[in-house]
Amino acid sequence: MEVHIVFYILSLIIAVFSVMAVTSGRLIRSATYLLFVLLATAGLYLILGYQYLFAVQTAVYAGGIMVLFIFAILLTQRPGGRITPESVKQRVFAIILSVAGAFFSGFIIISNIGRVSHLVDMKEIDSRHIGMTLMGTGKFQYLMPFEVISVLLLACIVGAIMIARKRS
Amino acid sequence: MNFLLIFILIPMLMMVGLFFANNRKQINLITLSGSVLLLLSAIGLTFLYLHQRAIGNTAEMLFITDVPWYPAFNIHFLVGVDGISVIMLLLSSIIVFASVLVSWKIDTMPKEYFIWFSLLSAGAFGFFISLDLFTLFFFLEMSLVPKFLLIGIWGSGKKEYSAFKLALMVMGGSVLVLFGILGIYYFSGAESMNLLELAKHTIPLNIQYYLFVSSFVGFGIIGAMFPFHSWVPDGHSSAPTSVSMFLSGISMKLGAYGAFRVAIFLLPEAAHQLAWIFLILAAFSVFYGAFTALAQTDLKYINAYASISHCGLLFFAFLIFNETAITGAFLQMISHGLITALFFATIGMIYSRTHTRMINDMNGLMKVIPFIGVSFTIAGLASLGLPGFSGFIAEMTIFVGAFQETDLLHRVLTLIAATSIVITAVYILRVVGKVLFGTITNKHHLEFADATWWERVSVIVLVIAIAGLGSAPMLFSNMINDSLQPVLNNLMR
Amino acid sequence: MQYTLLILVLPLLAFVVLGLVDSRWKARTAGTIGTTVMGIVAILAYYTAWSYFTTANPGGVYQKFIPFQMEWMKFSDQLHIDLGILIDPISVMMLVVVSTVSLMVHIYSLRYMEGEKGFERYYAFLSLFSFSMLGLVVATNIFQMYIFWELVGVSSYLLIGFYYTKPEAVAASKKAFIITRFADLFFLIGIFLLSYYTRTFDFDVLNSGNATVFAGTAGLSFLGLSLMNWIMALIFIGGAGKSAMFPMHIWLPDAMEGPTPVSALIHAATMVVAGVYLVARLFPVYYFFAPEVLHGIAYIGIFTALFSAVIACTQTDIKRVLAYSTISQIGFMMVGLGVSGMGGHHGLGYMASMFHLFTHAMFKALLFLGAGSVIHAVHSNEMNKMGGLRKYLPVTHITFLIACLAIAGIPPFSGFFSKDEILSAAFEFNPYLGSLLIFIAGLTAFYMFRLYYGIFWTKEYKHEHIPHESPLAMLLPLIFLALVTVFAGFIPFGKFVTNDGADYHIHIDLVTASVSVAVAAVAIAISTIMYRKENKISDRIVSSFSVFFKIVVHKFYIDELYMFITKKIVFRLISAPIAWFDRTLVNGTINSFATVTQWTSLQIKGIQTGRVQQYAFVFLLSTLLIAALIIFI
Amino acid sequence: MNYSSFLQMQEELSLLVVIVILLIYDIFAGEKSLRFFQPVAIVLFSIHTILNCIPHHPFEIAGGMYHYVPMLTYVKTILNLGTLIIFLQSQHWLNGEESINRRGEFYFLTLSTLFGMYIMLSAGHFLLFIIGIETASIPMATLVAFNKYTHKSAEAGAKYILSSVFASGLSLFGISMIYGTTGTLYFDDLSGLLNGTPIELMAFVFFVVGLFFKISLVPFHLWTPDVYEGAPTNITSYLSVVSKGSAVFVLFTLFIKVFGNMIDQWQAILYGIIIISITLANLFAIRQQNMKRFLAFSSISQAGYLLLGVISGSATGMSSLVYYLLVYMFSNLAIFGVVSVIEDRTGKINIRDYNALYSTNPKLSMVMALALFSLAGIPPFAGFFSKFFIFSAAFQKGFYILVLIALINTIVSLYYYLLVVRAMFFNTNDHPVESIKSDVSLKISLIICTVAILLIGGFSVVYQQIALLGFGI
Amino acid sequence: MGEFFSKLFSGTIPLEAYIVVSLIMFFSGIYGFLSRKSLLMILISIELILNSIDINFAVFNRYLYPGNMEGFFFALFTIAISACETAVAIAIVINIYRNLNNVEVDSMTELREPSANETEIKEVNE
Repeated sequence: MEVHIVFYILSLIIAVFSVMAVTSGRLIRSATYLLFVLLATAGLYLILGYQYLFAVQTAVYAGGIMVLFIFAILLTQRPGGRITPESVKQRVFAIILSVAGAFFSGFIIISNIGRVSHLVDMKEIDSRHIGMTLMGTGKFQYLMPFEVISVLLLACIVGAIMIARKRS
Repeated sequence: MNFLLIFILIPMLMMVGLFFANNRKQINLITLSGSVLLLLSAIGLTFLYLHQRAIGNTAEMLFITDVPWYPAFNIHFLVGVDGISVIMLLLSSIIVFASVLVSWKIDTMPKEYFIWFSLLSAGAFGFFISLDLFTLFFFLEMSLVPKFLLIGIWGSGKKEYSAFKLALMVMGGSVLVLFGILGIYYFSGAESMNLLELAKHTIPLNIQYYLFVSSFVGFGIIGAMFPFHSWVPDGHSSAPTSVSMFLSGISMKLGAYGAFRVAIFLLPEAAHQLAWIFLILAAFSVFYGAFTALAQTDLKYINAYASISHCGLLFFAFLIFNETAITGAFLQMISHGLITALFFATIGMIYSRTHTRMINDMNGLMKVIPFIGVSFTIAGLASLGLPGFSGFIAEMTIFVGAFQETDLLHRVLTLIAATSIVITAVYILRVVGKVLFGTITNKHHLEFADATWWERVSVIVLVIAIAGLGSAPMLFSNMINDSLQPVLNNLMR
Repeated sequence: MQYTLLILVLPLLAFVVLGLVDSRWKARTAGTIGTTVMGIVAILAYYTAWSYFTTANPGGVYQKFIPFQMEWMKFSDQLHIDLGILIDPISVMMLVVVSTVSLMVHIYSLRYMEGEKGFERYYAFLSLFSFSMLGLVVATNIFQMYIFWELVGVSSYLLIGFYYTKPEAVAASKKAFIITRFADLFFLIGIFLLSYYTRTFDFDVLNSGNATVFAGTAGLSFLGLSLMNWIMALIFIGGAGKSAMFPMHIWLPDAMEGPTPVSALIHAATMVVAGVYLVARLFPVYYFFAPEVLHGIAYIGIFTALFSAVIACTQTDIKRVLAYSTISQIGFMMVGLGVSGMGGHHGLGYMASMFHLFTHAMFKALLFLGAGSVIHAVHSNEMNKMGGLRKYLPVTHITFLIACLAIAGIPPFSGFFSKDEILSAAFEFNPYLGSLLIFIAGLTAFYMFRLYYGIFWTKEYKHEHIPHESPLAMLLPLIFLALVTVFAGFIPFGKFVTNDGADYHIHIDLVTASVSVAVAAVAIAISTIMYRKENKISDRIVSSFSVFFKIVVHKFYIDELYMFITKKIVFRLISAPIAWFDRTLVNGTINSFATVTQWTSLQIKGIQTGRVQQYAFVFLLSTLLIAALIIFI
Repeated sequence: MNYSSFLQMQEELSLLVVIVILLIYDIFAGEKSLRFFQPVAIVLFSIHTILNCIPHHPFEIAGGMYHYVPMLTYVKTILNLGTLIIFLQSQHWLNGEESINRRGEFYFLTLSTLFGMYIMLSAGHFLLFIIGIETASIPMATLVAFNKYTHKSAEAGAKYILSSVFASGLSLFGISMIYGTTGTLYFDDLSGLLNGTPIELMAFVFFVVGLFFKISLVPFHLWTPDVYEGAPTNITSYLSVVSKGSAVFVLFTLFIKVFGNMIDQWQAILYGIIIISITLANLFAIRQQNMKRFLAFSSISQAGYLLLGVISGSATGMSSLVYYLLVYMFSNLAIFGVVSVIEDRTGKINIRDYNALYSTNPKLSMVMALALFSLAGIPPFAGFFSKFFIFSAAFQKGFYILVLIALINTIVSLYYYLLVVRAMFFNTNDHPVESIKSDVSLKISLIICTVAILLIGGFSVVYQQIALLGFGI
Repeated sequence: MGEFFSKLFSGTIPLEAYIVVSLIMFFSGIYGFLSRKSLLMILISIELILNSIDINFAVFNRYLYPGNMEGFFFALFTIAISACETAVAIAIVINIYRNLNNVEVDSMTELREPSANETEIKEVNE
């Protein structure tokens, strides 16, 4: 019962702020709405019982990425400056396509998802299990991606620095 | 080491040699010796072939080399010759020799010119000895680039347009041919791309239709059959002399030869069923080319349309499907190849002196350049089918064959095609009369020098070949005839 | 009789040698070689004739010999072209005619053509012509005949166009070649059809009269005429083209642009009678299987004879007059063949035609050579530049007169005998036809004497330098031919040449003969009155028939009609539109592929706006579309 | 926890070693020794290439997350060769004033993307696959923006990263749906579970457009010309050859391995995509004036031809595809080599600037012409063979009309390739490109390409080696 | 009515609800991507897109396939990937800002198909 209420509140937050994030006229507001959406998403993970994901979501997204955004906004925007509004035509086309896309995928998914689902109660996933899964080399264990993504991260850091570095 | 490979190796070696040549003398030496060697090899091959036949070798193809090339697609490097290929090789080597001599003094980038020319000839030689669909197509396509460059760089007039047109249309032809080839290979169910092997398999008739149309039209484009001929006038007229000679002497024959070796030989049932369409086109082509030639004023255009007319006759003969007509078709191939080469050679010689090809700008040239004039006249007379020259033999054989078919369609078409005999005379004599006879009105024309030694040699070789075929046709017709039997058997199955 | 092969080989060799040396030898050497070779050929021909006619009729019927035959080209097992030599009465007769006239012309030309540029070339062409003509007459099969037929055509082309710097000569040579070629097309089609149904080219088989040979054509007809009639008519068209029968006669007068000895050889004595020879050669086939065509030949012959005789009366160029007279005389020969039957007395027409061919060759060659001599003297062809030449050119005058008398049919000159046989044959066939023929014979006498008087009598033309008689080398042939003309009539021709090979005794039909001689005499008399002295009679007559005369002078506007057909119809209405069609439609279609591609390329460039959101839009839209398509379809 | 099993991934490990050595070298070496940085990099990478060109036995590790099949060695070798040639070609550019202090990053980023492609190729799990594909594309954006002070390069980088992220967003959405219906992301398990229900089809389409984006097929190609034009030329060639090649191969393996049950559907999709890709790209290519845009459209159309091998879905198709990739790589890199050297030395990039190139730079234009002919599929150059095989492969499986359309399109493609040839050989120019003296490494790269173009076709051993492995999935 | 509400507030929260939420987020992101003018706004939209996918994975894992943790880890790694993307994208945006002095997406149109008057189209047929 409480779960339901929480879920609905979170859903509402996500839905409303998602839309607001992409319609707001000010960048900083958009970023703030995005933050709300991300945090609400983290809340959903909590409902699902994925505390670890909740933590990561909050830390990486709401913490790391948002900071990046704020920096970028501050770097590129004059304070309080509004961005040029998009043309009506472009908006209309974008709305038509995204609504059509949403209905299309929603229809396909909802009508075909097939399996009736019951949330099986599950004991909290402990960090040990998560750690074992992350560090294992067997099936359903993820050491390999973990190692590989390190290359990605390193490459992105190097690349980002190279691009963002000022002319020496 | 198979004897036939010489025909591909010599041009290749010529290319390599030319690549390292660094002065005019070396270039000429390499090309001349190469082309002489080719000519000698072709003559040698003819004798070897006759010898093999004389000692009773009745194999369909002789001197076969069969090297698996791409086993996954059953592609073999498979070469071999029958009488038809032998004479086509002979023809090609004669024309190559003559062309090399004609372009003896070419002044811009001679090295590149001959490199591309060698590649061009390698393609033709390779085509005529190939027995594998893939190698056949390989060599067919190989000549595309050299043609484009030779016309585009060394040509005259609206050369770029012509080069593009030629390249694209010939590519169009090749594309259809390739489609046909793929179809033949996959639908026959044969585990081979060997022509002889494929001939033993029967493809369902409804599929044959598509494949036949595709491959025949494809080869028809290359062989300049109406209405796919429009690259010919532009291409030939813009090309430098020796390339014009090669184009109409050999390249157009690739189309006809291919149509015979691939479309008709491998798809006999469809060929029978659909022959009438192409027969009409071919007969019309004969008539049409001749009449169009009548209205032209540019020497090369005249000869180009004449070629269309004569090559139309060739396709016409193939589609009659009897031994005599097909023999005639091959005779016409050689004959037309030689005659048109002679024509283009002399036109080139005239052009190099007058710098115009418009017949209205010239007259009375016989007086100042009698050798070239006589050669031109000989080409003309041979072209209009004077007995003693090759054209006569070829046309007569075709028509005798054509008259063997009694139904109305054949009769009417044969009569239409036969009118070209007269029209040919009209346009040839018109040109000869305008260009060579009469009195010279242009003062500059009085200073022309007659043919140089290389021009003379080139012309004489061609004339000897034309007259030789014209006076001793049996030698060649027997060689063709010997080799036709398998095809006819296949055709009549 | 293997040596007969030499008759062909020697001129060919001469041609090749003379053609190759071009102008590196002295003119005289070339002429001597040509003439010597021709002399040898003539001797061989006479020897052949002598030995053939003396030995080859053991049973009273002449046998055929084929001393030489080789397969030259094989079309199929049954159809092959052989090159061979057929010796039978008419071929032997022709050998004699051709070699004699050719030899005379060779000798004559030594001086006549002296100093011309291209003398060697001239002799080379003469040799080529002799070779081709001899090959034609000895042909063993119809295809061999066609081959040489074409070769004589081309040598005629080359010789007419000998003075290639003269536009008229070039035009004339072209015209001659194209018209004969046009006719040859029908000939060729005839040959193809004939050979298809009979499975042979051989004269021997064709002429055997064996109906089984033609069994293939039985019951086949087209437009109401039997197939054999069609075939033989087509073949005849070929002959008509060469022999300048109406309406394909127009090339012959123009052909007079060639050197005069050439006209004598080709366009009077030998090549132009090839058509007659062709019909004679295939006579049994015509007679047995295409009698309608044979009759048609007679009618065409007589029409042509009349038609050209009328024109001949009005021409002023002496060579043209002779040319029309030639056409007319060939018409006579055609009539002879056309009315002939088979064997014995029925075969009279055939025999007469051949006889006339023989005599005509001699006296017409004589006339031309004489005319050449005159032209040599006055350097003009026009009659009004001549007159009163008899004192300057006595030998020419006498020989020319002899020839005129011969052609006019005055006994005892050879023309009388041969023409008379034709007349009687025609009378037997159809009296009206015969009467008309006599009238034409009268016309012939009239215009020939008009010519004769115009050249040698009438008012003297003021020449810049005094004309002088031709050198001996030119006179010898004249004298020789005059002698032949005088005496040839007494040859018992029927003994040698008949269509069944059997002996036929010629007898003069007195009624016909007297009537024709009378007509001729009257005609000569009229001519004498009108043209011997300069007077106004002819002008008056001309002015009273001015319209008709104008039409005739313009040769009934046939040339103009041809010009109209070729220039207006073939060039403007067929050729030019086709060329236009080619450049615009066919070429345009091909180019339009390129244009359409370019155009499309230009039209669609809007897709690539450079705006990344639009890219994403297309991206997503395509994704959804593909998904929808794949799911719902 | 059998960590030593990871040692089997010798290709990736050896590449990592190269990357790490170079990184350390770049960071810690002094100014003097850095002069040898580029030669060292090339030598190290060549050693890596040579060490890893022999196929060995197939294996899988990490519970099937990483697959190795012998065919992968060939594909990776092709990618290695391509990268090596690009390294050789980029020497002069990298030594330029602007880029010399960033060359370490250039090598590091290029090799990282290459590493990403390795992972993508070997992946047996969608997670690894996605990480691989992202590793191949995110650093790529920084490479595209490498000439960061030029407007075009910066703009191209932005366009690339935006499009790429958008595409990967859709792709991930698709994967999430696949997961939703099957419950697994292992390729081996998936193949039996996907049967083409609507949701799976939708997931499939969303997923696969991400790959189409990387291969730049119409209509997912719109970024291609812009990015190709803006990126540094050597990066453009890297994009068009290495990045595209790996994606096509992966597409094929995924289609067969994972979506094998949906063959009818994906063949239908490919059918349409191939036709519009080839046709539209050809239509665009004929009007291009900028050489790099031109090559972009040419490579889109070539991608269409590559998919002919994919659509056949057969072993022949696979070997033809790999062979085509090889030939395409050599031909394209030869062209890009010439284009890059000319752009680098003279700044000229328009086709019009190539007028009369032959008169001043005969060797360069000759190489370029040969490569263009090879791309157009003219014998005796290798492109002819690869085209023939790929057409055969598609024809064999019954795509007759498709093959015919593709064949007809080769005429158009011949036309625009000949346009360049015309510019170089026929046209005249008042200010032709001056005679260029190319550096040794460029020469080597062009010689390698030319020799390959001339010989790969005639000597069938190359194809036979590839075909020997058959499907190789 | 009450029944409906009680259904809404009892039992397990239906899977579809999560899907709907995630779809809304996803397509808002799409809308933002397609329509916003600022590059940073577009990046924000991308974050929405990626985030919605994380939800999908987590929900599917939890509801349908709780046996192992495929979705969980996928979401985890996706977060990492999106962090990378954002980092690089922001670097590039800053670079754009340096070059163009703004971050408007519409100013990025130097690279595009040249218009007809910029290129001269040479017809094949002269």
